Amino acid sequence: MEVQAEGAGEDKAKAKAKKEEDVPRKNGLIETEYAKRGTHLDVQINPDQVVKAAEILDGEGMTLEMVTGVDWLKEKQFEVIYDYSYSGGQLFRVVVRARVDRDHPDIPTVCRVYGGANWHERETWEMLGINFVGHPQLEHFLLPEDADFYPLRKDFKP
Amino acid sequence: MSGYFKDIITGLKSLAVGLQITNKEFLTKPITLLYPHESVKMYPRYRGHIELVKDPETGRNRCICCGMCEKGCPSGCITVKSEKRPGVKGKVLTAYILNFTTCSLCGQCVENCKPEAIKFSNEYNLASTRREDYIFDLLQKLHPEGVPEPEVDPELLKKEQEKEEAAKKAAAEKKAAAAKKEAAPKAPAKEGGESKAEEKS
Amino acid sequence: MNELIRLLAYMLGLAAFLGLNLAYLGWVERKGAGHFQRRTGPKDVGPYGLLQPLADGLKLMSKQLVVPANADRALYMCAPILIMVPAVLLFVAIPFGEHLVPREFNFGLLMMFAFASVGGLSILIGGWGSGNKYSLIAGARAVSQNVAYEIPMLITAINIVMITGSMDLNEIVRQQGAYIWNWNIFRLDKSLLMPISFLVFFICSLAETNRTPFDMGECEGELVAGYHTEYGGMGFGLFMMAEYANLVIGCSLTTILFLGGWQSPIGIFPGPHWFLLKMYFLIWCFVWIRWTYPRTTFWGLLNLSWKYLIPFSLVNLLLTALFIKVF
Amino acid sequence: MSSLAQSQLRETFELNIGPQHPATHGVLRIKVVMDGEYIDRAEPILGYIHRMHEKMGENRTWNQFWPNMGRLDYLSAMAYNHCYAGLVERAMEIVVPERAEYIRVITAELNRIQSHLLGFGAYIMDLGGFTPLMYAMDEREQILDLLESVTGSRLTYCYFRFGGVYNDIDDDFITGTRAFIKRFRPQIPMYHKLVTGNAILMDRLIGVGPVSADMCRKYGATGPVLRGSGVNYDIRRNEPYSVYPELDFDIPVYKECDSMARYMVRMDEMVQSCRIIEQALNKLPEGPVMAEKVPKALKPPKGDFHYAVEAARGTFSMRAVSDGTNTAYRMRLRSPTYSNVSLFEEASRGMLLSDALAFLGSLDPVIPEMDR
Repeated sequence: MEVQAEGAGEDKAKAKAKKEEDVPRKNGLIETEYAKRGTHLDVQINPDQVVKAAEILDGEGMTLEMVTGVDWLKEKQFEVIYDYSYSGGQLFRVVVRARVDRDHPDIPTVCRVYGGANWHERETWEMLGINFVGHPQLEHFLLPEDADFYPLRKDFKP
Repeated sequence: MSGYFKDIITGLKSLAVGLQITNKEFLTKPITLLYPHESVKMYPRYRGHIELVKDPETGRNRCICCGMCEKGCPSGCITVKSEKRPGVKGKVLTAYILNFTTCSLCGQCVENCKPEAIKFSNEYNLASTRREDYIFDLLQKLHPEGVPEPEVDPELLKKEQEKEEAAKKAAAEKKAAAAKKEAAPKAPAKEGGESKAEEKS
Repeated sequence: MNELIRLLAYMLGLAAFLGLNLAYLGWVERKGAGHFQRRTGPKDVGPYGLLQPLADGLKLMSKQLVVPANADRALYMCAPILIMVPAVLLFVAIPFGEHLVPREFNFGLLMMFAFASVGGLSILIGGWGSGNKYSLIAGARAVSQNVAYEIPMLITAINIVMITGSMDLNEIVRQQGAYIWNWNIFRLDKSLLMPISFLVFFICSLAETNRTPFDMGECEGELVAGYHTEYGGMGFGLFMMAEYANLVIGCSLTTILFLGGWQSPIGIFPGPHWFLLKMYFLIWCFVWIRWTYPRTTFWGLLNLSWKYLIPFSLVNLLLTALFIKVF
Repeated sequence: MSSLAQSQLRETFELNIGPQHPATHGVLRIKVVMDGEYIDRAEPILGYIHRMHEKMGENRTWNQFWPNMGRLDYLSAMAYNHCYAGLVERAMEIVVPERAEYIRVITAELNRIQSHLLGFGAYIMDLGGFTPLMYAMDEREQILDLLESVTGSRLTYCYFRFGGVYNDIDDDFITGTRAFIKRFRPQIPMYHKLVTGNAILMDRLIGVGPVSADMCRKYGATGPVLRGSGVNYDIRRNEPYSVYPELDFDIPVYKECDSMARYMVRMDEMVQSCRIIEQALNKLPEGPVMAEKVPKALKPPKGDFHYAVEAARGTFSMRAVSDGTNTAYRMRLRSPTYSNVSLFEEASRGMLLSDALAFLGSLDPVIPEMDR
């Protein structure tokens, strides 16, 4: 699990201090307090490392629980959050985050690794317009077929 | 081959057991509650649509028209209309409109209500083919025979009247003063305008 | 001339009997289903809901007949009629009592099987003519089911023919004695497997009448309503009535072949009342079974036929032949 | 035979199962390409009851989002209430009184039994047996009455609050619950006799719809689907929340991976839920049911929070991204059947139509929860 942890050396206090600020946090790995956040490990990576991260976590026997997209309008970015959990025994939850540019929201798909990501990514694409490159079926899913809007974007006006 | 016969025997046995059970149920009394002929006992906590509470002392509602229910409602189905009446403390509720078509019976309004002026009713027998039938005025529902007039406190009324008169007086004075003030600069301006117009023509 | 009047009287009587049965078997089924399920069943229309069939009939008849756009109009319209024809016709050959037979045929049994096959065909026609994929699947299923179950049913019937040496239904009843041990179901002197033979025949008649657990043609969990998905109003009503008519015929045939028809179990008062009693008991068993079991799959159904019913009926046939030859 | 001739022989047709179909329990639509009675490809199509709960979470205040929790999975609304309460309490660091937690567990477990009962009945009805549904409904009615007497509603509960529950339970509820459990216990062996042991049902369920543990993992399937595949994973045990660690119960696990295993997990879970309720009733402490200091206008700190509970159909988890205001910046709901049904496409390939519907029923989908 060390591969993607480029900024693993970053100590906890520093990371916490960073979080308090409004700037998007740097790539790296933070151990979060489970009782407060509900997760054990919080990993920020580049979009192109997403598949690699998924492969590593798959090798560890973890499950992809959900994929969340967040629209950070102020920072002109989309954040894609992957929630992984371990169903084999001892509880362990990992959050993998990647930020993409809001104007070119391209991020590789993890469908090839986790079949279950298919629907989650499709939904995220539909709601936020994040383009999952290589996804087999980016078609409308929950919304009607002729929907040409992204309802979960912060600048969406019904 | 023995497995073949064993399958048949266990299978037939399981089928017979099933028949036995349904037969037993057939012979017991049905549990149906014949609804239109009998009615269901409602629990006191049952959440029907909300209704205003009648204060047993005054016989009126307890609403203070603060609008907390309106603000807390997730679906915005409550409209509180109120007005100020002479001689009455606080605001007077004139209409409490509940749009029951969008109400989700969550109880936020009841919880938010400080004077406990609203509660859940026990009414469940609501059926209609018209949408308008579900837009209730709870005030009318509370007083179907006519909304009683709010109690007028004579002292307060007197005070208010005095206050009003004083305010009137003050306003009249102010007006007069303003008129005086206005009249003074206005006249020349008007004249000036006219003169300008004249000049232009 | 006398013969003509007799036939006319019988026709009238049969029509009344049939109408009453078709209407009230629905009531029996619903009432039974209700009580099996801790409910009461129909209750409000008339005393004990006895006028419910009338209300149902009125409702069905007052409905508009809608032909779906994709349907083959001619086939769609004729299927419900076609399914009723053999169902009604077959009553002619049934001996209700020793002398209460509308028409005695020498080949009554053969006629029964011949006309019963038409029912399967009309289900296929209805399924095909509806222009609905669910109906089509259901029609195909129903036909293969009918074919698969006719084999063990016929083989079992041949047993009886071998024992009695006749295809006349009245003659078959007459040869079964006046006591319960003389009925075909317990005639172990003719073949040891007779009770099992009865079971095979009973299961086959369940399948032939498209009843749960073998209602592949209807299959409401998978195929919506099977072959009558697209039918409404009286088209559906006819299918419904045909189901009950087939039920009556299937149970009558089982009664005649195995339970001694109009013979009395205790040797006294033989007559139509015994016949009706036995028949209605079997019908009740059908209702009981329907509201107890889940449905089999199509494969389970064919498995049952080919793996269990056909071997058993064949063994039974051989055994009967042996018994007749030896004793 | 040349491949061309083969492809000509192999005639497929499309069949739409749903959105109105008796077997789909609502408005799920499955587009099936059939090859005779065999399924070539089955693609679930969702969205017929999509209501955009996630956007509502962004528009409504934290308190106003409560009623939405009852309308996702209308069969186990209590667990959803529990998750939302837990999420905001985690964010706001509210400590819930113990009595409230016990009441939460009791009501949530009653709700779980209710959900499994309906799941059981509806499943058997899919398979053509009508009567067990009515028996299950009878039992379920008792639970609904019990829950109605405390929560005021029968289905879409909005009972939990941040820091506790809406109102306290009374003695009537406690005695009623005990009486119900006493009455319900002997019913389960009856169900097993009537339904589980039935030769026809066994023929339909055993070996049908195999879902391996690895497939569950890849698709994120949880709940009875995962436990029916031999994985001992239950949020109540693996990620304990509320007062579950203080209660003694077993997690039923079956290794057969087929529809029968999933069905049996649900049946056994009802027994375990009875055990939990009995223990919780015995341990029920006195005290308040609402935390003292809960601010009216909730403003959780910045950051994102995650909370997961075991709903009747699997892991329900929520992720809320808060920006410190009185509404969530992003509310993400992870519904269990969404993931459970997503494996249907892969698992149903080559199945018979009737087997596929038996398999779909064993996943026990609730459509409003999938579509959100």
